[in-house]
Amino acid sequence: MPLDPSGPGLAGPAWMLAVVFLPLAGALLCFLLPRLAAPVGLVAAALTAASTLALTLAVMADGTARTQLGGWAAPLGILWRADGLSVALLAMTAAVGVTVSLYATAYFRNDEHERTFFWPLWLLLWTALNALFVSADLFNLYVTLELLGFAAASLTALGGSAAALTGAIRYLLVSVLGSLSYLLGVALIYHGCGTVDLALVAACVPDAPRPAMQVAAGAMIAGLLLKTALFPFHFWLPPAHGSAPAPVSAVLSALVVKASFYLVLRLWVDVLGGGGRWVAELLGVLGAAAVLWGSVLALRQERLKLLIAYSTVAQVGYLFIAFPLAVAGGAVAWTGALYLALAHGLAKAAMFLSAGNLLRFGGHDRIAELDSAVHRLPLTLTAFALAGVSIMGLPPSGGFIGKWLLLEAAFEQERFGLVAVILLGGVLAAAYVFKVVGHAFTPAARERRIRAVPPGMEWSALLLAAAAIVLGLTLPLISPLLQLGPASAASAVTLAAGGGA
Amino acid sequence: MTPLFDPQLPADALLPLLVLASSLLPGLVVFFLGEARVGTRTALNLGGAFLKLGLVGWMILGVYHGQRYELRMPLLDDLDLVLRVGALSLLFLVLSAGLWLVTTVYAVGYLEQSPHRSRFFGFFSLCVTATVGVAMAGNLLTFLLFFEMLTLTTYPLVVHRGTEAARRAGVVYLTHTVLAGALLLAGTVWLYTLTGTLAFAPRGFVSEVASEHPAALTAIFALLIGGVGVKAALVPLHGWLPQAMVAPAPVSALLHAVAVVKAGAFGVVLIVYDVFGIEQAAALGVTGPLALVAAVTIVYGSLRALFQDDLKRRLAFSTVSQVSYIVLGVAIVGPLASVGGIVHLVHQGVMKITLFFCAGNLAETLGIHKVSEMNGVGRRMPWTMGAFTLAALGMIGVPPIAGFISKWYLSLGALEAGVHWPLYVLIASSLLNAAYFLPILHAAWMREPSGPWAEAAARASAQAGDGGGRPRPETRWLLLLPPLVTAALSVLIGLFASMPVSPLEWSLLIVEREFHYP
Amino acid sequence: MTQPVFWALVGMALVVLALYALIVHAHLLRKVLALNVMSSGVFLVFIGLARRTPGEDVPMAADPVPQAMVLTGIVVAVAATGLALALIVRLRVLTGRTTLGDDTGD
Amino acid sequence: MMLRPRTDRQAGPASSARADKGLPPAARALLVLALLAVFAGLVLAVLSLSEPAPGLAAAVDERIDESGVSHPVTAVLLNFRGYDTLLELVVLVLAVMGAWSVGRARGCAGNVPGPLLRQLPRLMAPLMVLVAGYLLWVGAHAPGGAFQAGSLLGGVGILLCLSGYPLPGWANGPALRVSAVLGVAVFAALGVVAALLPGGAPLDWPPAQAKTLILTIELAAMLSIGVVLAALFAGGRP
Repeated sequence: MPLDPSGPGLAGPAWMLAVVFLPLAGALLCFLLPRLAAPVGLVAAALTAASTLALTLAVMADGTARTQLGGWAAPLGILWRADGLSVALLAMTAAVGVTVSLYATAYFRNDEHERTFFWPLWLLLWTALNALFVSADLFNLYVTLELLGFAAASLTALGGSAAALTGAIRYLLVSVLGSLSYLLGVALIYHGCGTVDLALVAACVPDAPRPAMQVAAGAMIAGLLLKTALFPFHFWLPPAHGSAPAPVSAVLSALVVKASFYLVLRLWVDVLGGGGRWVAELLGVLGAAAVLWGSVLALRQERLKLLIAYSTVAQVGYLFIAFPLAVAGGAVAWTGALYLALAHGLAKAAMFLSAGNLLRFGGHDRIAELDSAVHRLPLTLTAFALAGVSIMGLPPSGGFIGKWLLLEAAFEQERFGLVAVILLGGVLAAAYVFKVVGHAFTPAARERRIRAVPPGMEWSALLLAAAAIVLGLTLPLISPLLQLGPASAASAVTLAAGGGA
Repeated sequence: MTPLFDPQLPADALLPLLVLASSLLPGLVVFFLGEARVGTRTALNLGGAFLKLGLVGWMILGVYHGQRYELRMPLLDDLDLVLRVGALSLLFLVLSAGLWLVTTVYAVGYLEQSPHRSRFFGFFSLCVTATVGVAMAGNLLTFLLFFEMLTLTTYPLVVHRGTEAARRAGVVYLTHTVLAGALLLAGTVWLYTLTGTLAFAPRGFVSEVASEHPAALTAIFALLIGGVGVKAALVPLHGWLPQAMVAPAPVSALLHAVAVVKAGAFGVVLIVYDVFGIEQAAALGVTGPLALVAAVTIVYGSLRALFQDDLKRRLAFSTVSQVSYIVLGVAIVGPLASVGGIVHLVHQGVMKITLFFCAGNLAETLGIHKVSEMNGVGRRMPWTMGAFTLAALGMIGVPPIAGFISKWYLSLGALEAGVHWPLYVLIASSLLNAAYFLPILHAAWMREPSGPWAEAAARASAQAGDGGGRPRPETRWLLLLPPLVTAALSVLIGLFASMPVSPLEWSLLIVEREFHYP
Repeated sequence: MTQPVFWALVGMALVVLALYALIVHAHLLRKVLALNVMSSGVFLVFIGLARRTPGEDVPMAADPVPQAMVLTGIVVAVAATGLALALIVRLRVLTGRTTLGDDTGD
Repeated sequence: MMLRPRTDRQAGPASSARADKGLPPAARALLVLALLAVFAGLVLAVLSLSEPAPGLAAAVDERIDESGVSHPVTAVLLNFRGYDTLLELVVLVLAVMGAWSVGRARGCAGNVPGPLLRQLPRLMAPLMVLVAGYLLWVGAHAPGGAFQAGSLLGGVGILLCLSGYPLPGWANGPALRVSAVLGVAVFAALGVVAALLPGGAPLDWPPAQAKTLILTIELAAMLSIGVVLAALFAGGRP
């Protein structure tokens, strides 16, 4: 990664401190004051989102922000670095985070136990995400990954049902396994390079012992793929995301999965200088398989939350289709994948929140019996449908822009197989979205005993869905943030065989 | 004239946006209105429709004086969303804005008392918004955007009734249109990677790369036509259209005459003229197959129409056939044929909407859905059937009704281009048209009613406030007026085809401006 | 084979053995133990290699940075174990099961 | 390398008896082969590492005088890479929150100790607390520090629990929560204050005050770690 020579302003580092320490402080306060958890948490969420906005503006104005933690320079100390990529994901996290927080105040209003534990755990999850996005240190990233995994697993279990616990345990085991695989890679890199700073490692990798670097890269990326739930490592995701409370599912699908994808991307582009050609091809094949397999399974689900969860499996696949395209010279594919990641974050959160509304209203999420609920909750249905537009990749949504850019790269390289997968994924997405939306237009067969849904829950879902659509109109505004270093075909490291530790 | 119209006004760039907003905003507001707020809803709908028509009229004036309206918004790095109003856009704009107004009036009458009206009118307005967006698209990306929006906003209208048949029709409709959308997207992106631009231009924008990538361009042409061909109901992509007949009559009118099918046909026109350029398309050898598809569609649609007893299904297959006149006109390479095709955009719309209004009136007033139930209905509903007769005769091509003009120019165009077979197709199609319309007219006017107009008549009299044997309109005024207006229109635009702003003259203007005379 | 490399190889062997156990065993306690063994293996690699001959002459027996990192790693592993056991105990209370159930996807 | 075949053979039969019945022998054989391939790759990676080893020992040595402590590991943990340690304390608090969120602790009052356990705490607990204090203090210049000390404190908690020693009521209330987060709170607060000083950075201890600050943090961290470990042993919220 070429270092930005322009002197960073003072604003950036200050706001980086804020985005990591504000949610942390909020989490501790929520834990200490369980009765005030909701108001304290909401304030912390609002402040965190505001500082993220400030950091975003600072980075857009002054370029990459850097901080030396403890005042120690790189090989000895830990660095924070917020560049365009970090800021884009931080901003998406903040947008989803603050909306989910609003939603959660209403969602957990009547459940004291869940409320008192949701807030500290969720704010720690947010802390972990922000810390991960600004960290420029391989080992520190490991700690943030673990923090993230524990917070996510605890939140998954929050509902307390056997299904939730099983999902949480499986998730925790997978998460720890992935982190250990990553840590093994870090150990090898440290002993090959004598540093864990991203920029210094990037400079050292070309001259370091190749087998060690290859195995390290393979172990790190394999561990992260496990956490990103790339096919065939997706088995843990649907049960976990499907059984968690709605705001938690939203956060897990929208943000947590993206964090490990971000790290794969960061390593691939900034540290390893672009991986080997055929490793990228392998990732592309897995991505394509994920798109098709995830979509087909989503279509076959009978429960709404599982449908949405499998949709995540499919959408994660899209992100990896970018790898073969980008390695072959289409840097536009990175922008496309990032755009898809951001749009998916917003849209998928909106979908899970909508599902939460329907579940709250009708007491179940069996798709075949959703008719009475969708009739009574038009705003929720609108949110789901708008989010669906982005997931399908129809214009002018964020999902459309991402798919367009991927398609552009695929056509330029005449990769018609990938073109077909990208398009087919969209068609299948339309099929599973309309499987749900279609219920809005059937006459409601039976009246059920129903619970009112607070307007805040409906509006926050709609807000996120609208954001996913509006994202489609903002590419000129944010594309400077998404310019990743051109992944040159001449790679510094060719990853080792398989990498499937 | 000039003081009225100052081309320097910055507001002119906003006019396309206002045209969109005039249906978008009422549509969004209507969603939030309670079912019972009939007055507010109707005022919003009609206000928006009149406003749109006024704005379009204003732009006719401007375009006639050479003004071009353009609005740009960056969407991708070097690709903008462009709304632009030229002569061709205006033709489609006038059609959709005008017919939207009529259809809104009709729908207000048709849907009295029925449930989910706010939802219906909301999507109705969004649907028209998408259509005018398609009309004003300045590049293929913008076209794609509004074309997909049209898909999404018409789906709720197709399944509006919520019955099992409606649900199935919705599935068929979506399957067709979503797959078509994927093709269109693929073709668009592929084209962009070759040319680096998507801006519509007279005589197209592919000529520079045509020699390098003939095969790719042919494939792109197929993808794009496949994408729009579903909405244009080209055989074999037409399967959704007869199914969609389960929707309420105003929706059918909208699908067939104003929005969906028209957008598809308009898309074909754009792709041939403004993307590829007619000469480039001919040089690639893609117009021949397109003409063939159109011819097959024309004959096939007519043949199928012949055997439908369900009135709306017969009309639907008639649409399949008639819309391909437009495609045929475009695909026969030559200016006169193009005039015939383009003017048929308007002519077919006006005539077909009349037919659907009438069919809706029969169903709504007398419960008639089948051709075999129409014996003697002309005496019971003379005005409705009068309008129906005019439109049907126009479809067959009887002068001086609008349909005759289209067929005349198509035939002339074929002769001008030196090909004869389209002539035979037209003749065959006209005979078939006669074969499936004339029996209806005969039954309606000449036959005795099979029985009393039982149950539906009672309902009509109850709604008329118990007229007690006194003469009363054959059905509600809101249902009767729209077909009368459109029927009169289809005669007038045929009679006065050579007047300054008639559709024909306007098409000639378009062809002069956009068609390259050698 | 030098001593540091030997310990690193032992660590790698532990990692692979633990991976085997993690996949093969259904009982959750065994899975947690497997993960603990695996983390010990990773730590052994990390810390074992820290005793290799440094390039410069320094007065320390071993590079302190990996030691600190492993110390952090140990605490994280303890936390993971504690959390996992709490979840498993709760699952057992609820269902009587100590496996992930019918699916053998893990 | 020498160890591999033997350990594999040991693990195989021993585990197969109780292993998941779902995995057929063929799949298991395939798995073993795949893992052997992975192991071969890992061995290759280790063997490829060259000597002299790159590392940060020299860098630590160079700056240790500014760190406030003389023991290099402690210097790394609480100064050079103090941020890692802060996050690690957060991880511990998080584990407690997670454990508490799923259920209640069994409670220690029900434990009926045997004769040995009844006597052991009286003897051991004060000694362990004393040793913990010593370890904390000695960590500045020799092996030791907050974690080792905290673990001992945690051990005290476990011992007391096992022996059924009744904890006072206040220890289960807010005081427990406060002491669990104390380490993080003190560490983070000082770290933010350090950033607010002119020319400061987050967690940047001025060399003159470094020793005091580190000791303060370690004290709080030791308490938190002890409490957290004991709470994790209890397995749920009180």
